[in-house]
Amino acid sequence: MSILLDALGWAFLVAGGAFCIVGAVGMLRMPDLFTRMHAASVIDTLGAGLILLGLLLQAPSWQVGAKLALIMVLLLFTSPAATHALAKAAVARGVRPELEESGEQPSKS
Amino acid sequence: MIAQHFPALQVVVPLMAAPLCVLLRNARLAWAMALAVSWAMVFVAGSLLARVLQEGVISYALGSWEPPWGIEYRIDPLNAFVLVLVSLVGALVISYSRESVDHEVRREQHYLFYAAYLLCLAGLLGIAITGDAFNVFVFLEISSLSTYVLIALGRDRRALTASYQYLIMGTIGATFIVIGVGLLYLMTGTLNMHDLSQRLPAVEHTRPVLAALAFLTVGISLKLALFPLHLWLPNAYAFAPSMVTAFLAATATKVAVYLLLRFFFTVFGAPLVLGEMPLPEILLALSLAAMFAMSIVATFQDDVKRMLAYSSVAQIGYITLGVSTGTAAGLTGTVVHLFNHGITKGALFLLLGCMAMGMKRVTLQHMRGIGRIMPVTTFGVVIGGLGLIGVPLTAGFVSKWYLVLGALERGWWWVAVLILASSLLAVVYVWRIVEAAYFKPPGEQVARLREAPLSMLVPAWAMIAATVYFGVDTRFTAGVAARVAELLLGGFR
Amino acid sequence: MTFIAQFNYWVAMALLAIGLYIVIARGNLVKKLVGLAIFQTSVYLLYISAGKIIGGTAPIIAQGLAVYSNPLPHVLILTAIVVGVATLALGLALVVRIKEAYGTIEEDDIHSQDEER
Amino acid sequence: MLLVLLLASALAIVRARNLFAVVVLSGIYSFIMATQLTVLDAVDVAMTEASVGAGISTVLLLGTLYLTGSEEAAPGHRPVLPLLVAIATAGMLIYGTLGIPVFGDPSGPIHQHVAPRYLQEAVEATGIPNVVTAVLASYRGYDTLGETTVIFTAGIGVILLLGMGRRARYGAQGQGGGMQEYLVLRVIAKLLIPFALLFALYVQFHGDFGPGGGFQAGVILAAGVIFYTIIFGLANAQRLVPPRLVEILVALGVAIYALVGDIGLLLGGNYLDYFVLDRDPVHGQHRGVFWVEAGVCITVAGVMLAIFFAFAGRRRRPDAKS
Repeated sequence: MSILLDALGWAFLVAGGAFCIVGAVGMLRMPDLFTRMHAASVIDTLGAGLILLGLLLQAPSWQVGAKLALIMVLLLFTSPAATHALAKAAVARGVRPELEESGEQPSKS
Repeated sequence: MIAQHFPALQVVVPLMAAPLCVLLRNARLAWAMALAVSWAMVFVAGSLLARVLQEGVISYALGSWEPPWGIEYRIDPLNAFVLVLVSLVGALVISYSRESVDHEVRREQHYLFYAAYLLCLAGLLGIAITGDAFNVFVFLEISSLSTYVLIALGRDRRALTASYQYLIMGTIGATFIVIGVGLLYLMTGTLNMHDLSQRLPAVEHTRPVLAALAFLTVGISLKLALFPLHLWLPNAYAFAPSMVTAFLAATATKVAVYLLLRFFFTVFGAPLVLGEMPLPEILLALSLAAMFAMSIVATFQDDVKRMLAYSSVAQIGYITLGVSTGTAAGLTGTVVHLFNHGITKGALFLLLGCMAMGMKRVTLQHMRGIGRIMPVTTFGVVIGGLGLIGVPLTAGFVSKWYLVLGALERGWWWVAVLILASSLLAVVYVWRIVEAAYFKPPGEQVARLREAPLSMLVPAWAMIAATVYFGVDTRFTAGVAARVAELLLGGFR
Repeated sequence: MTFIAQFNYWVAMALLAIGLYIVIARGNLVKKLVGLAIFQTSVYLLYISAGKIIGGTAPIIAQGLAVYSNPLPHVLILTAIVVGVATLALGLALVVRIKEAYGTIEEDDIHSQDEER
Repeated sequence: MLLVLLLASALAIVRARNLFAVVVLSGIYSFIMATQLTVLDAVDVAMTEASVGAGISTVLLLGTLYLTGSEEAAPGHRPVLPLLVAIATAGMLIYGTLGIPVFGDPSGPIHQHVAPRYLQEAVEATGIPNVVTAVLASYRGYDTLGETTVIFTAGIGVILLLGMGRRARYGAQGQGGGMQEYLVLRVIAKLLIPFALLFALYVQFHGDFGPGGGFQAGVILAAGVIFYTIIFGLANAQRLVPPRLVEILVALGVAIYALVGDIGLLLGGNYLDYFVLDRDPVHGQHRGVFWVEAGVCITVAGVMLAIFFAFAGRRRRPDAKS
């Protein structure tokens, strides 16, 4: 049982790490702010979430586990809100997505 | 019974009074409290000095944790002497300050201003009294941060840049001190200065200890404005509010000198510092450079506050020169000059503050003929100037006498000659003030001035009187200083 | 005394040099303060590295643990961090005032403005 | 590995011209530093570095950039001298560290002389298992009084220099700016702020047993209110926490701390002697540490708020040359 949990935990950790890398690559490769934010949110939610889940499965005591669970809940609230605020601020400053469907030329800003 | 707790009260009372000022939120009450506290501290410092001279070293364990586990206050004649200087100057300056601060600082800021002053006082006293190397850093930062604030309150916008520059250099200096203390801690496992002095000889010649000495020396030199690390000082003194300049000039650099003496002689010990390292030679060269270069720069200044600020850097050269001789007479000169220059320069800046009541900046052009309009103030400046030169019957003469003795004792007759020569440079810049004040016709601006109020003149003249008194009666200053020098050298040379 | 064993100290020193370099070389007042912060944090690393014992744990006494790292550097550095942020706050306040008084936060511009008068 | 990252971010700070990037990088730098400090067993320090270096400092730097502009001018001259000074200083330190005890070696002098006694007797003497808290608040409690005073000094300094948001005018219908119109943010903020305050209390009172204490708690407490200010605007925040109250908090904490020391004096001990605070010395220690930590928390929270209000209350000046 404990071996199974351990293995599952590691699997989550590795998957979380992989998502972090994917997110980081996305941040570098994506063309504009909004798509980059999209990539970054992969790190925030899937990356960090899976890593926390993996750690949770390996937690030595229930107190540590509870704290990890709380951190996860907190992250689920804060990171979308932060992304949201960032996007709003960007729009308010006049940043337009490059991949707009209306077909007009992308504006560099 | 309460006298037993004087070491703690010396620092804690001003420290407590600062938040009270903020809570009271009243300019007059804040000033009254600062006044009462400052004079009470003079009493405390005086009685501590008396007790130390009679009974020897006082040790006070804060929190009742015995050193080196807790923090210890350790008072010997040297720091008791510095405590007296700092608290005395503080008390005189605060007695003087009311009118001057009313004039130079916005009224709704007064209670915070006095709180910052009290913190500065507490910080300086805390550096001087403590026996714990890290505690030095904490109180150094209290005094430094409050100093930056006080300087920035000057009326000219250059006060802001001066304060910023001092903040950068001061923080670098403080961080150097932390590195030095950290290396010492690494090698000995203790932070208590007395304990350090016991444990250092075992590891004296290891590289970390030598590096610690280097870092501490550079860090403290930044604080005491040793040439060429003095760059922050002239602007800071020139643009700070008058009473702040007087207080800082008389105390802040002097406490830093004390710290240098403490680390050199108590922690590392004279044999290592003076005997084996090339430190005295470096110090001698820098001191002489300060005395000449800065005096020459001072003679070319038109802003009188700035002129005296450069003169301060030069005078610090005399103080460190005494250290570099490494003789009892030289060190006596250092300690005496610490005190004498403190009161002389303090008095001069207070008197300039009187003049600054009527003009925006005290420059040589602006003060033409002021001797006829403000006779009492101007005459005080002249006497103070004589003290800077070191004319007999002023305090400056006594300290230079001991410095020359110290130099001759080492056989450095050429240093003695240079001391006298640099005094001639002081004659030049003091003469420029006298010439402008007495031998030029009064300009329009000066004609509108009036003599300063008594509340400012009395404290300022008390300090001028002190420079003359300690120039004649040297039992107190030179007596204590000789004992201190004996103690510091501990039989070396 | 191998290079790797003292790696923490080497990094602390490199950071110290970088911080000091920024403070002295850069003319922008805000950047100077950031450099000052790096300079100070290098000292934190120096102290804390010295307090570490390999195989030790954080100095919170609990049953079943025998080796703790040295708590004293931690206490000292806590104080130092607080002092650092206090200095930073004051420095930034000064920068804001300087910007209001001079209209710039570049050291060279400020100097040239002072020369003019 | 972490150390390499640390170096990399420091170098990136040197290279970056855009001050906004510099600030973000310095936040990253602080987080890496905090992680490294955790690796080195300094959990309390790491927590402080994370909340101060990465949190408060970044907020303050951003606030300053908002007021001063964010582009750095290109340096006009080649920086040879600064490079020399920096290298000379590091060289001096390298010279010094060539002789220091090997990293992590338990036989070094600092692990032999003073510290072992803290580890052995702190729990018995003070009843506090977190030795860092015990040393901080009791053995070297006087240093911490000084530290609190440093914070206090910075607080009144910033108030003196910038004023504390007295210039912030109440907008029309009491709308004090901020991001109130963003529904999502408002809801999230209302949800999270109570937890932030609760967490601060946890850190405050758990400091005896785990990492934490008055300083960290004060920062978190202030962060909660700063968060509120950002979302709901300065005017609303100042209605909640008036500047006068902040000023009182700033002074009150230090006063409480110093007063604990005075009570020790009155009860016949030395200054800051907690043993005399109760008939049972261990209990007395506990009581002393409790009040002292409370004082630290109050002053730190007050000062952080005062500083933030001071920065937020300043308007960007339109006439600034840019």
